Amino acid sequence: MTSVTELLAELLLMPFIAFVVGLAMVLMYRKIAARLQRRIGPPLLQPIYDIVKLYGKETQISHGLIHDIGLVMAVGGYVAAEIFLPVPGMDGIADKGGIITLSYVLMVPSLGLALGVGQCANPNGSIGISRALTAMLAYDIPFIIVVFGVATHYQSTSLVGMIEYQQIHQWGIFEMPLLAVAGLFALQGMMGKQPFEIYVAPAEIATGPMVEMSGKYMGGLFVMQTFQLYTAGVLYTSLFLGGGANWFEFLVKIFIVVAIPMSVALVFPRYRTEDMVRIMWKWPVMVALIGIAFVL
Amino acid sequence: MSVLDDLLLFTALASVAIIVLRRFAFISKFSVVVYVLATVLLIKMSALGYGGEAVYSSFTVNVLGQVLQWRFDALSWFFALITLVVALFTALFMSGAWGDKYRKEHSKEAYGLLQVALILNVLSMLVLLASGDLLSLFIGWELVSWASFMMMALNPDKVARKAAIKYIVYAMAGAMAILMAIAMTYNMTGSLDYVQVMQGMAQLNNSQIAVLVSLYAIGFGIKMGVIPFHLWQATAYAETPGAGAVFMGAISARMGLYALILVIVQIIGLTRVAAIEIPYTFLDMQNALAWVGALTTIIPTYIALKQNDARYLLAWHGVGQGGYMLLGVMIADSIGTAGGIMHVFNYATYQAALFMTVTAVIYRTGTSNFSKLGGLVTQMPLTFMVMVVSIIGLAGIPPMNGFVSKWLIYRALLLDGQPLLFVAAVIGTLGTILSVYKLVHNTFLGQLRLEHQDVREAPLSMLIPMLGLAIIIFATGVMPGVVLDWVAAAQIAIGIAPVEHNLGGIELVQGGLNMIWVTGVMFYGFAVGAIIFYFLGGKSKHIHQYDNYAGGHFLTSKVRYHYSNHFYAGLMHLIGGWYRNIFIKLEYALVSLVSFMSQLSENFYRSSQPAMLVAAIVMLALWYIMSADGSAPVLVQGLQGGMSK
Amino acid sequence: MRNIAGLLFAGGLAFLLLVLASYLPYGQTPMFLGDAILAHAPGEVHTANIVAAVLLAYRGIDTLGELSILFTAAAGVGLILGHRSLRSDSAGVNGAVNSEQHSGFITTRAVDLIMPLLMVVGFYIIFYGHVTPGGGFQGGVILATAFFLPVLVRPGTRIEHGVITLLEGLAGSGFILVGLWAMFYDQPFLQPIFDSFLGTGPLGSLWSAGSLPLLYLAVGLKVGSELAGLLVTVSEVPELSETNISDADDINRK
Amino acid sequence: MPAIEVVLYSGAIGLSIIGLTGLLLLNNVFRMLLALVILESGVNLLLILSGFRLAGVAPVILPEQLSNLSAIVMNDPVPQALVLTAIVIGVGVQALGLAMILRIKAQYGTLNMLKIREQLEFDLAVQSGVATPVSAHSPVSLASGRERQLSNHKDEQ
Amino acid sequence: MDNIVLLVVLPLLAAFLMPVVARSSEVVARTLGLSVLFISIGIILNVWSQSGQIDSQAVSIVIGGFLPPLGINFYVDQISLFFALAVPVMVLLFWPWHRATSIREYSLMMLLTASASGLILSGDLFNIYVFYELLGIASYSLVAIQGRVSAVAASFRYLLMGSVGSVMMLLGIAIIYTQTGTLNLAHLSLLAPEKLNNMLGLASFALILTGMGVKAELFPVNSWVPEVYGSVSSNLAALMAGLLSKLAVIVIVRLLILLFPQPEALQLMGMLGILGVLTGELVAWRSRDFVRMLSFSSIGQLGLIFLAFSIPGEMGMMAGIAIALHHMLVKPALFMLATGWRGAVENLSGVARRSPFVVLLFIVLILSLLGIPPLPGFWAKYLLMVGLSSQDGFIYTLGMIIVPLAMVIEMAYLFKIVMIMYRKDNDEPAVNNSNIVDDSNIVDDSNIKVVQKHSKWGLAIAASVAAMLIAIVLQLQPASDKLLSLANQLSDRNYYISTVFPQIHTVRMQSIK
Repeated sequence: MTSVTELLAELLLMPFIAFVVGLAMVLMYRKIAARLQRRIGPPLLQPIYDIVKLYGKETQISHGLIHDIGLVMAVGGYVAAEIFLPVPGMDGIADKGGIITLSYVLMVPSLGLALGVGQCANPNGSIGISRALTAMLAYDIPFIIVVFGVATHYQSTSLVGMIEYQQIHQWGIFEMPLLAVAGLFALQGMMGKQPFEIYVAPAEIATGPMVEMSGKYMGGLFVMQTFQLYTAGVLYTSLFLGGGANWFEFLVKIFIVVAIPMSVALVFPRYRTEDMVRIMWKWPVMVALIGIAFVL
Repeated sequence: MSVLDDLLLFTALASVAIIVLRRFAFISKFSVVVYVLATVLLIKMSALGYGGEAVYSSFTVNVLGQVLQWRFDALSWFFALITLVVALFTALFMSGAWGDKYRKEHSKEAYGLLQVALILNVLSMLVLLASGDLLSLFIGWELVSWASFMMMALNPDKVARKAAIKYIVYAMAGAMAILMAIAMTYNMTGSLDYVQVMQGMAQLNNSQIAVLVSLYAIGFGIKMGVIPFHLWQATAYAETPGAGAVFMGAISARMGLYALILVIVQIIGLTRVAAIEIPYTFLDMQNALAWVGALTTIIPTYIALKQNDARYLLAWHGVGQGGYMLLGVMIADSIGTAGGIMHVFNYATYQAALFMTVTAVIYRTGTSNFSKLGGLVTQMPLTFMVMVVSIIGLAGIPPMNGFVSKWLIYRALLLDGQPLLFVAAVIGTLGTILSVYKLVHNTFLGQLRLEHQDVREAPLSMLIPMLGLAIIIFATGVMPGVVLDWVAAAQIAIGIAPVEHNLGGIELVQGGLNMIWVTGVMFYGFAVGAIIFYFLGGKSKHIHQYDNYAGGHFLTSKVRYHYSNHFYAGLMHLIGGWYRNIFIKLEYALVSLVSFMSQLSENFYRSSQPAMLVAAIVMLALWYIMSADGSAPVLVQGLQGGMSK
Repeated sequence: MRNIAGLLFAGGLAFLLLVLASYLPYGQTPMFLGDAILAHAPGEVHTANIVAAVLLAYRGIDTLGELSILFTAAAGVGLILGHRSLRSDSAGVNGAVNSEQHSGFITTRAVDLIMPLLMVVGFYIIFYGHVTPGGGFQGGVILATAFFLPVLVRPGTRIEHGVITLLEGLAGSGFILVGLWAMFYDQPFLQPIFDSFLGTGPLGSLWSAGSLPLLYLAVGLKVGSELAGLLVTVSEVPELSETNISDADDINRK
Repeated sequence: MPAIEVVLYSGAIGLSIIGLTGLLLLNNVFRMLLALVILESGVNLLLILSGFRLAGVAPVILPEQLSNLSAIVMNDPVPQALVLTAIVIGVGVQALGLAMILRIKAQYGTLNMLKIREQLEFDLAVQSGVATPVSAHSPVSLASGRERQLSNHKDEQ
Repeated sequence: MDNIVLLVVLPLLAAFLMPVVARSSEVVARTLGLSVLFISIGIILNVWSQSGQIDSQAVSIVIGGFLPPLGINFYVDQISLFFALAVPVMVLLFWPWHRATSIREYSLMMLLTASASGLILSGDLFNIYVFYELLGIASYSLVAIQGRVSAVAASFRYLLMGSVGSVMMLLGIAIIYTQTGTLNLAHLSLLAPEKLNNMLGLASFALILTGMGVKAELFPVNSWVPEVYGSVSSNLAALMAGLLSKLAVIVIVRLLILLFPQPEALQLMGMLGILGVLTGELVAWRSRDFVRMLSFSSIGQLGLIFLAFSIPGEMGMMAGIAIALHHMLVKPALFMLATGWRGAVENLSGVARRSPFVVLLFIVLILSLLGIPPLPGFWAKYLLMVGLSSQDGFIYTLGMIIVPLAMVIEMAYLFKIVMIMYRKDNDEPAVNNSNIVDDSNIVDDSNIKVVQKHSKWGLAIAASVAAMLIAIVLQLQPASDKLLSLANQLSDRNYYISTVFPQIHTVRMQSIK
């Protein structure tokens, strides 16, 4: 049990690291996208510029209290989620919740966003939310199967316990390759990136959840996105890649985890929502179930 | 006179009093007092909730060689507590503005009858919970069924009437299955007393147990609305008049779970159930029941997703949530059972709160149809808040109480190594999240309709119970240990190892749960989020909802700019074809079959020649008798033998 | 279809009953009851005709029941045929027409002559019922015939039912009263009564058998009057043809 | 086996079956009543056979037999008494049935059992208010009346 | 004690005398019948009070002074005394009170009373047949004189069925007599083990069952029920469904216990009972007018009774008696309520608003009929189910499945009516209600509204039945004790034999046992 000061430090540090690493990931994502599209890509600090720009806007349009609170929930939920994710040297409160709790805490931002968008009274936003929730339904099912397999394999629901196990034995990806593949697939959906990002629809903003988001609302979403990428990477690393013994190893792993699907996915066209559901419920579920059969 | 006597007698007398006084205006306050006093009497037995000895009633009836007796153990106490608390909140809810309106819209008599139905429901449930042997269990069971029927039948609309009659037919079928099972139990074990039956069960073979379990499961399952008996419940509960729906939706169907736990878990024992293999499948009977629970979470939840009326959506969720409880109980380890039992409490609180919010919305706007609602959050913020708290509970998202019980169930499934069940449960949860968002979005979010511009917040008398329930939902979510104490006592009572818990949740080596921490961190996260939001960046300004992005159009109050119809169009595009109304068709086929048989029989009774029947039956009876004596060839020989004699 | 089923059932029943009958003992039945009665009856009841002893003494209540059945049937027939749909036009048209349809002089006179003789025969058979084969039933039927013959040859004449009613009522109550008489002396109901006046004569004489001849008389009168009443009632029904169907009380007519 | 037994028993059973077959196959109610009479006589014959002794005489004691009563084989008197009773009962039933036939004929105008049943069912339906009465003067036939009644059923279902 | 016989004789006397007396004084004649009924009730109450030992000691009453095997005896035990009491009481309750009633109809009612009492009391096989025939003819006549010609037609079909049935019964008696040479039940019971426990005995049972079954609404021979109940007045229907059917059942049961204690006989009866339950309830489910529904429900209930009695052992006996007595209470009350509710059930729409009390009464009655605890009907059904499940045979297992199904169907149609009653008036237009005819009268009154007022008398009967049901609930313990003693007395054949033949008690008991 960590002492109180240590814990307080963790409470501050863990989200902050997550934010910084997440920013780097966003940058990486943009760079990869640019390279694949034969562009140069943004400068190093571009994500920070973006955030500052968004927060600094003069017109900040609110559609009501829930609009604000929704955004607070969206960001706050991820901030809380980071504390459930053990990183080298810092366990946060990972032993108090575990993977199931984490999965459900991760739904809080979605719910917050949904509530906030709903308050905007813009049907385009609502349509986006309805698609987002459908997408959640799509990727959560393979994801949860993977979680089940992993938890059964490690005989634990605690992330800390899982990492310890992997560090003693070997990485989960070697013990459960099929589950790892399925998990990667689900991760793709979870990150809300190509080719499963129709609900965000950054190019056709009129039909996405962001339709009424401007200024710092958009900025909040940007922050959320950084957390989102970080969370996905860390979660996958903890489940399959043995966490990290030290920070270097850890960072390399999570960047690779995020980079691979990004690079692969960017060459694919975008899927419609129902196609996404169909594809998510078909391949990763099938692979994961076979994987579970091996685990059991 | 034990405390149990006091409680039952008090409730019975209160029922009489309410029946007599039902037309008076003060009845609403009176009934609140009644439930408070009853709760106080129940709390006097609170030792039960912490592992105390069972309380017996001093009143017994000796009939037909059976001794009917009544008693309370920890499980009954737990259910009784939920019942009385929900009843108290319901009474509080209907005592104020809602009751006045109901009185005005219908009649004093109608309101009085609602109160009567409520107290009769409570009384019958207490009698059921207090039952000390299978016969008194059955009596209590039937009383509950008919009290529920009375409650449902109070709505004079055609839909409601149909639903009520459907319910009572289902309930009768269930009761008959139970009666069959009880009769068989009596003959197999020689007694109906719980203890003796429990001992007698040890001597039975597997096929006997299988028959008993299936009959009991069918009987109790019908009340719970498990697959494939789920068709009656949602409409019946949704169409019950407002406050009645709060009570019915929250607790009524759970009596089925109580009886199921009592009989199948406690008396028969899940090890016996698990020992029964179902031929041609990989399942044993326990797994089969668990699968019934899992299917019950999925199918009704996705039916709920399609509903376009808040009451129906909630009622369908009620059916689905029952599946979690069954699933949890059927996992049979201490964590799963704890989850199942605890879910009853959690479910009761948020379901009551949800029905209250919907009733409040109906009270203010006159409708619960999604197509006619929207944007009420600005008008009814507190109601909205209660609804959000409750749907977070319903969806099983931390930090509300629904999460804890679901966590326990998932955890047990994980440890038990039941991947498919686990996935099924999660699919149910995801469906729940989708549909509760639909509920909250279509009711409170989005565009406010013109006719609802001057809708006000729900009156205080309705807000108080709603807020009270919301506080309970949150508090027991943060400190599930309060409820888990009772659950653990109940587990001991039914012969299962109690779950190891503390105030914040579960202590487990392989990953526990501490809700105090979880909640703390979540609120810390929200605080950080709030700081980021409120202290960085410029000040935001509020705009009118018509001042919205509309692709260049000007929005006016005449334009409906709200997305509520066909909410999950994309999803439905994919899974819409999977709704095949199989069970409705099945039900219809059954009715058609009965109708066909009925016509056949009627033709028989219309025979043109009366003597034909006499001749036929004499011949057949003689033939039966004479061939029963020997066999058909003997008949011919008999003729010869008789001749040659 | 119905015919086939009917034949099937009847044929099957015939076969089964024949099988049953083949098992029945013939001519050597265990006559527990019969032997005992044959042994006891001459001593106990003093009747030469043992069947009469069975009918009136041993199974007297059966006979009472049977009289009641006749009475019931007569009452039922009277009520059913007394309905105005059958009565309405009989008095007017039919009566007038039928009065001309006498059966002819010879028949009428012959019947008038035979009638008293039949009466005598009937009463003889009744009174000697306990001594010879015969008795109230047989005699009663002859009495009824005697009563009915004049009606038969004079169609359309209306008989006053009063006498018949009176007779059937009194005869029936007579039977019961004889039974109750025994109860008056603290004997069981229908116990035959032997006292100085009734039936102390030797077996085979008219004055033997106690109160049984009284009972037989009641039976005879009862049967006679009931049958006569039945016949008369039926004979009073107007001739029915397809044309004169009345539709007095039916709202739906073809 | 004595031939007389076969004759008597098959006669009794034959009579019963003839009566029964008549009841089953005939449509005319009066003939059915007559068939009932035949059926009853068959059974009565069977009943009286049960008291028959091979060498028995009628159970009437003649004065000259009084001395050696035990030497005489008498037939069982009980079945004879029973049959007497049964015959009278049969008469009662037949008289009642005849009266009913007369009344039915007078008002339904038919002796056909099938038509009587049709009419009866229709009457019952009308009385209980689930069918529409057909007036005496309406040209609608009985059958169509029934059909209308049936179609009424359908509409309301 | 001997004056029990007056229960049969006095009504007969009154019946004979009524038309005679009516010639001089109508009033005296009309009161004659009633006074006889009151005297009968008085006699029974007197017997019950002065000799309380009837509960423990049955009595055999000799008629004509000839001891049982030779003469005819009446057997009086608890159950027969109870039914003998029920006969005059129920006849009194359902007496045709109209001024227009012919004196002969009163006469017929008295004959009905006498035959019913005789049937239940008699201890002689052929005597039972005679009383059964008397009962039959009296009821054919009573049905036929209910006014409309449809009643006559229904009665004729009833008569055909009934008399073919009773001919079959006579055939059965002939076979028994040929086998045993005696007719006294106790004597037959003594001889039964050696003489009747064979194919012939069973065949005669089948024949007798069919014959008696006509009146007892046994499954295939009950097609008269809907026609007759549909065309007679509610009073008569109540009497027939409530009382007469039960008498026939009790007689069959008595014969079954004393003469035919064989499993095949029980199975035959059980099978027919099951079919009766199933078909009765199914057709009732479909029928669209109230009386017809009640008729078929009655068939179903009688099927239950047969099924219950077909269960060997004490449990079945108790169940049978309980269902029979319960049905005897409830069905007449329902028929009484039907007086005001004749006609299509659709027309009952909104009745609850106009007469809430009556509807409440109706609900209590049908709840008990359905067997909803804690009403008495439940205990009867509970006994039935326990009894059924205690047996192994195919038929009992089938019954175990069919009975609950039938109950569900019964519940569905009964509560369909209740829901119609609670419907708002303007919900759906009622079916044409112009053609409904008042039930109880001979006069042409063809345009009376369907939903009329109930007669006060009928309501009083229904209310007192409901009160009795509730009283039984409150006195469950004594009631169940009483039931047990009734069942014990009824099912004990040695007790019957030793009561009728006290002299052979000691001698034969050993050999029988």
